[in-house]
Amino acid sequence: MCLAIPARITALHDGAMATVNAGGVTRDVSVALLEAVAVGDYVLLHVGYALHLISEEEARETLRMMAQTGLLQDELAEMAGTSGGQGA
Amino acid sequence: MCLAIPARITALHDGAMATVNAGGVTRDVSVALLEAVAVGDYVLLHVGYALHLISEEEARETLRMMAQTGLLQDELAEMAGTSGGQGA
Amino acid sequence: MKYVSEFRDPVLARNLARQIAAEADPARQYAFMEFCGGHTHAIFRYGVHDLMPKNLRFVHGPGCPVCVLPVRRLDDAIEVAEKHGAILCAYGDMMRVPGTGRRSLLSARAAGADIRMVYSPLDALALARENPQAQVVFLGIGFETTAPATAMAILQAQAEGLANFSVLCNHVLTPPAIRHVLEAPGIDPEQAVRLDGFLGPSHVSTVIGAHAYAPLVARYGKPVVIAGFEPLDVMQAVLMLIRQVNDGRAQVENQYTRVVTDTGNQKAQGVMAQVFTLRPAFEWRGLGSVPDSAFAIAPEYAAFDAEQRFPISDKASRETKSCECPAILRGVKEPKDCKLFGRACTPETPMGACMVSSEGACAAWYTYRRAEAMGTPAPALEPAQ
Amino acid sequence: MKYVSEFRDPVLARNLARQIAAEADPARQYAFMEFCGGHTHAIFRYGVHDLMPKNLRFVHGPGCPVCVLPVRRLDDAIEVAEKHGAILCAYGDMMRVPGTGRRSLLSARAAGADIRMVYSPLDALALARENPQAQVVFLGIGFETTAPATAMAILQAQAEGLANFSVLCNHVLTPPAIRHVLEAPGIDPEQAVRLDGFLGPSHVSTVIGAHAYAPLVARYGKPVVIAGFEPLDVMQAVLMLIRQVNDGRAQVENQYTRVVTDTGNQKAQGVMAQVFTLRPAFEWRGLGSVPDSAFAIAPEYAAFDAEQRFPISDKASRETKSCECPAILRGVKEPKDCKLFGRACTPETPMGACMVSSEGACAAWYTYRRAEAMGTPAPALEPAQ
Amino acid sequence: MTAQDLIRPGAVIEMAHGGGGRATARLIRQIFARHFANPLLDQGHDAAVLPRPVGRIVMTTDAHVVSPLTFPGGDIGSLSVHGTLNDVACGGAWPIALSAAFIIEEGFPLADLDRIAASMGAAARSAGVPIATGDTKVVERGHGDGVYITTTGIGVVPDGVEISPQRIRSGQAVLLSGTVGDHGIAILSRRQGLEFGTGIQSDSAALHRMVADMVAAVPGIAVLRDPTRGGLSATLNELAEASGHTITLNEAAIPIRPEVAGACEMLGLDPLHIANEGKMICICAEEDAEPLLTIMRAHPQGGDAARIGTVGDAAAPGTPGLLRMTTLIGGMRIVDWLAGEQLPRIC
Amino acid sequence: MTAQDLIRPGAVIEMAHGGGGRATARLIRQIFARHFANPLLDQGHDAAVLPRPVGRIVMTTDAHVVSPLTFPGGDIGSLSVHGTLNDVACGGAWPIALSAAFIIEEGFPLADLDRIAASMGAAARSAGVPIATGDTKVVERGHGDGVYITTTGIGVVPDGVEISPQRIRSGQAVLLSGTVGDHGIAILSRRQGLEFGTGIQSDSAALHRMVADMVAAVPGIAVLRDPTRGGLSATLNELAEASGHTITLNEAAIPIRPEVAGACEMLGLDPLHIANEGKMICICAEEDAEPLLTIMRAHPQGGDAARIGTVGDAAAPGTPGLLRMTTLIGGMRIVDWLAGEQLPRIC
Ligand code: SF4
Ligand code: SF4
Ligand SMILES: [Mg+2]
Ligand SMILES: [Mg+2]
Ligand SMILES: [Mg+2]
Ligand SMILES: [Mg+2]
Ligand SMILES: [Mg+2]
Ligand SMILES: [Mg+2]
Ligand SMILES: [Mg+2]
Ligand SMILES: [Mg+2]
Ligand SMILES: [Mg+2]
Ligand SMILES: [Mg+2]
Repeated sequence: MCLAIPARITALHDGAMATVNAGGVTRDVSVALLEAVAVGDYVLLHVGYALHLISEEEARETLRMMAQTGLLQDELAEMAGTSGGQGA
Repeated sequence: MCLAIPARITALHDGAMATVNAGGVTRDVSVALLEAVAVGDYVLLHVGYALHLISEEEARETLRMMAQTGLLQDELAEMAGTSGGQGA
Repeated sequence: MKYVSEFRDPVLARNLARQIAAEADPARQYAFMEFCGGHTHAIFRYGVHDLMPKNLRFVHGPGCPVCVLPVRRLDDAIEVAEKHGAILCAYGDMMRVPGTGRRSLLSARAAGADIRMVYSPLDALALARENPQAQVVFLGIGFETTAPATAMAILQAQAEGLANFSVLCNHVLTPPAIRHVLEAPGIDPEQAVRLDGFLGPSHVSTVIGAHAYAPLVARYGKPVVIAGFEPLDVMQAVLMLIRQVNDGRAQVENQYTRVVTDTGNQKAQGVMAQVFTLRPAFEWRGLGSVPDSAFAIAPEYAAFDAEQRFPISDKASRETKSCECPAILRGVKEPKDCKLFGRACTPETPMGACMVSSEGACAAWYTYRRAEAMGTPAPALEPAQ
Repeated sequence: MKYVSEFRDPVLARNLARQIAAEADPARQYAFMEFCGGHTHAIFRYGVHDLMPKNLRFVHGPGCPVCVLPVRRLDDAIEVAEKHGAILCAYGDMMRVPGTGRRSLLSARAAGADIRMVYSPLDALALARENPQAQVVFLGIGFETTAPATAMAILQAQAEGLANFSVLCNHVLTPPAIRHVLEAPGIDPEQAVRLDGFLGPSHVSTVIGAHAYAPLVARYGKPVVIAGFEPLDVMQAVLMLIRQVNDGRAQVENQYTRVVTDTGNQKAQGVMAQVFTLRPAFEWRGLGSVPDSAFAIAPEYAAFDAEQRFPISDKASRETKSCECPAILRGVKEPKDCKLFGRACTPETPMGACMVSSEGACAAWYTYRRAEAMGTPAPALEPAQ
Repeated sequence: MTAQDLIRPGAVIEMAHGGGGRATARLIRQIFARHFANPLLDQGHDAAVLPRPVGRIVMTTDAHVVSPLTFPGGDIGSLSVHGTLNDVACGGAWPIALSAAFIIEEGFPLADLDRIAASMGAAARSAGVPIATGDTKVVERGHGDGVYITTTGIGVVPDGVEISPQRIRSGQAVLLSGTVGDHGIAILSRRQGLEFGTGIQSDSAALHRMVADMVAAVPGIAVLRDPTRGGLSATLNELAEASGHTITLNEAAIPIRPEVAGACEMLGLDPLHIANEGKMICICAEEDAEPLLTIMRAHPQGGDAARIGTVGDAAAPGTPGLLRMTTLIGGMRIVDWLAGEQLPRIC
Repeated sequence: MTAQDLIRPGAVIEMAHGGGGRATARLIRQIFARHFANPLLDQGHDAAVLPRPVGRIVMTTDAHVVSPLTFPGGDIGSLSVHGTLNDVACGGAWPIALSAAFIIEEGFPLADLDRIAASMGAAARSAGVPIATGDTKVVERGHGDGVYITTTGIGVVPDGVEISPQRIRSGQAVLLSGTVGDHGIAILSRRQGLEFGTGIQSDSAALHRMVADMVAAVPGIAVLRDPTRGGLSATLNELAEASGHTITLNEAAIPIRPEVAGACEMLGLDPLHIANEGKMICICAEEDAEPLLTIMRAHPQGGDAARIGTVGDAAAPGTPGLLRMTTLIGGMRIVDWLAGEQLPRIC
């Protein structure tokens, strides 16, 4: 029940409405649940409302950690001269 | 606006309604505009109401006159030894 | 079909045709007006013309209620359905008649109005019962034949307490219209139609009786023969008219004795008297304003009067320009005299009511004899026998 | 699509799978409940199972509002549309859910009820504006993610004076449900599910914040890792749970930091507090009556409360007999344990809500892995790399 | 799952039945495939493959939107088979396959659909023509009227047969295979708000066997045409216009059942405007008229066959041919197209 | 009377246009005959006579009930031509004629009908396939949805071509001619209450020329099928069931436009369930895959053609074949039929 997607604000309108672009699809949504929002911001969209801002920095950090996790393991394995974790 | 057809009463119902048969087609109609009506009577039917009784005797008389008119003429012509009226 | 087929018999038709030909005086011109559209229809549908002598002419009268209804009244009906959201019930005859801007009940329905074709006012009552939340308006049109059924429906609605039923009343009366045709008020006497007699209404007369025409005959000295709607009825009545003319008589005669009596249906007359009141005057298409020629709903039944129930607006209703219906309905022009006939105006694209109603003179000419009317060579006529 | 595609990357998935395999202790069994249906869906749709070690099991929790809505509340919605003639607006998710007698909103619509699928409560407001003569009822369902939008719609209706708009409120709350699963009141401890931790809700948490789970973790000693709904999010959160379990820790951790903060969306929380009031208890399908677990509309907004506006009847609502949804929603049974699964009960002929919602455990097993669930040989799995 | 599972009491068409998923597949399998079963349809493709035909191909299509769906003497299922087979036969062809496309309204009872499909399957089997391929769509409530069926037929024309209005010539005879107006009046008698009692049955029937015998005996037949919507008058007016010849009917010779005549009187309709669904007009050389009438009368669908008119002179260049009629009383009139739709009237 | 007279401003379809009288004849002449003009239709019969075909005949039909009637990239007119031509092509056949039956709702603007007919005529001309015969019915307001068009197509299959799911074998390649979901998403983007902005155009297009080249190069193609309603998943599930083989897709290989993916994310839809109207699935021997992809890519409709999967083992006797997919992250799942109709969802 919580399907929500990231979308970029492309225009702000009266009545706390905004136009967003989600993967090439545009739609008018309400931003009335957000304290402040600016064109260019990414928001999480749910049932026609923007629910939260998305933090680019945190996203990058999460991806970095995912990438590192695996790489670290590979590197450790290589260093130890054995094969990596067994794939399921 | 005065399309009306002859129909025979086949049954009488409550509320001054009757079933009629018009050339093999049956329908329920109102006989509320007639003073008295009986099964077997022929009536003139218009917009769902019986409007008048049909007199079998008068109809026969009318047809008799039509038939006679022409015949009479033919006979007269024959008697006179000349041809009848010129057909249009 | 009993009382129908017998009156379409080809042998009797031949007999009557011979007799008419024999009795018609070749030195005279006979012009008879069939007041009723029903007669017009029968004459054309059965080709009665072809069985008549050349010196006899049928003049098609204003006895088609569809044809004489002014555009304004049709516009009102459309307004009631479109603006006031009522379910408007009308006879099939009315559905295609063009109003202002060529809008008809059918085109209003196509555009979303709730318009139903009914076969009887009883059907409209049933709709009112089934749709208690809606206003159901019955478009009452017709002569004395049809008016009693409308009156009965109002009485029935009152008895049942059907508060959502009303009638848009356009019922018109025959004798005042005949009088009007004969008086031709305001018409140049040169232009007025010359008439030698009338085929009197069939079914109107079952209600009002043969005696109803006596004052007209007495006053204007033109014979009236009440005639049935079958082709043999028409032919026999023509013969009776010829005889009156030849004899110099002017009487009310009754060919249609199987249904028409001298006094008519007095119960139906009573119901009309109860529910309706005479309008001081009513606009007829073609005839103009005719005094005492139409019914309104009586004040006692105002609750069932759509004209009272709905605020019907004043509007600029317009007849189609250059439609000659008015002159045709007075009998002074024929459809072929209309520039639009058979060209811009056809039964599919009618410009006037006379081209819609199957009883209208224009529709009859177009549907059954347009080759002649439009001057293309008439198809060669096989011998009638 | 930014913030989506990156989190479905096959290389990162392989990295995470290796790391999980490396860190999972072969001597242990790991049972993690994904509370949210959104996680259930992601796990099945992307085949996350296939990248997990054999000793790790996902337990599918009650976090699908469609699945936990009691049949009675759906029957009420159908009644509002059918008996009270309202335009009922519902999310697409609800349209196929079977109520008593297997009637759904779709079948009620097929039978003539005016039921509209909407994408947002804003669409329901628009319908109310466009149909001033009709009652428009919005079927509000969902967790804290969805409830703020409903609250905003009520405030908007009030601001506009939309007198024909109301909400049938079925919004439910996450932390009380998690507490209930852990306490398993009235459940034989032998039968209660053994859990080693929770994948915490993604989008609920954007509203209520990570701190909301702290009391639960403190009280029951089970780790909670808030996780995004993309497959890599799930995998990373699993890794974080494994580490907590291996370390003997029980903490609230947040994998989904790009959207979830400690305190959530306080404006949304404020709107909910304004428009809603806590129900003392609410019936959850599977869980039974759960205290303080749902919103009703606050008395100040009673004018917009469909439960107040319509006299909703007491009726004998019935769950489908032998549907195991209740046990499945508590995590103590799996779809394959249901006799109806994949036979009488399929997504086309669902017997329970868990087979309708794409987040339901039964639908997920049927749609994405029924070969295994039904005991037919699993298709040979190509290597994941 | 058996058909009984699908067609349980009260079950209706839902949008899902048209969604293209498993519900659609099941609907097709349990209703249409079951009732229409034949080797072509059983191929189960989107397109049916037919054997190589011997002769020219005739193709025709008709959308059937009749209301009510069931009427005395038939239903939309059998009608949709007959209507299209007759158009194939009008090409002088022997029908070899039908296709059937259904547009079904949400909420339509599955039991009714099953009954209609059964009737359609029976009509096709009894005609000996397979329903080779089909399609099913579901539309929302308020966007249909129960079910609409579009059938398309293909057939093979024997060499030497050249049916065409261009072959109409002065002096040819106009034949009609039976009574006029039965179908239209049977339908009207069940129209809401117009119900009247009558024993009239629709004449809905497949005429290709009768036509095959006619064509075999007289390959030179000029025109075959089934006078459906718009009745005899529309069909003959079309032929008069297309051929540029006047056609003259004899009213007294046109077969009509008394009840049909009665209903037309009551409703103010012209029987020549009323639809037929099991009648064939044939225009042929004078000398072929009697032999063809004999063949027609030997078929159950041609028992009342009659010669109803004659092709007259070619119209003046630039003017269309006229349809006219010697009336019962011996007058002459034009028989016009129906103007607008057929509306019962009171005047 | 010219078309301009009929299609005057504000003019709408009335019941009379379907009555079978002169109004019907005029509608057909001024709209359909004008836009579809071709020698077969111009015969003006109820049934069109086609030349004797060389080969087996393929026949297929489809009712088109799309709403809205006009959408980015097409309208119901062009769609009804493409949809049926593609089904003919799916039989490995070259289309030779179409029929078109219209069910039009009272009140439908004549100008819109004219536009749709023009688009349909243009699509047929550009495909080189005549609309040989047709039919027009009018239904009352509230019994339709503007216009429904049922097209039936016939075509001729070259000897040696035997398209059939029964010819599916382990190890064959599954090819797709382009991106998935374009048509369905273009339609959804204009659905009332769901409007969203996108540059997505329907892929509606006729594929028979591409298919003709494919069949000419590889007459042994096992299966051709256009994944329309129900999407890739319905079509491949049908084939898996009919053939009794497991088919395994590779999610990463399935072409999809970013906007289509975005719209599916927003609406909670699976792109494999979304309709396509200009795509072709081809199942062929492994060694034919690359040559066929090259041919497909040479056509404008096949520019994004890709190999998307492989036919696996035959399923155990009595069990139907399964459709499954290696997911983006390397997991495996079943790809199921769409359950019920496609409903946008929020969870
Ligand atoms: S032909 Fe038409 S326009 Fe002319 S008078 Fe008759 S109805 Fe009027
Ligand atoms: S398979 Fe169906 S009946 Fe069984 S538990 Fe799941 S939803 Fe209920
Ligand atoms: Mg046809
Ligand atoms: Mg036909
Ligand atoms: Mg199809
Ligand atoms: Mg309907
Ligand atoms: Mg025909
Ligand atoms: Mg098809
Ligand atoms: Mg198709
Ligand atoms: Mg046709
Ligand atoms: Mg509609
Ligand atoms: Mg196809």
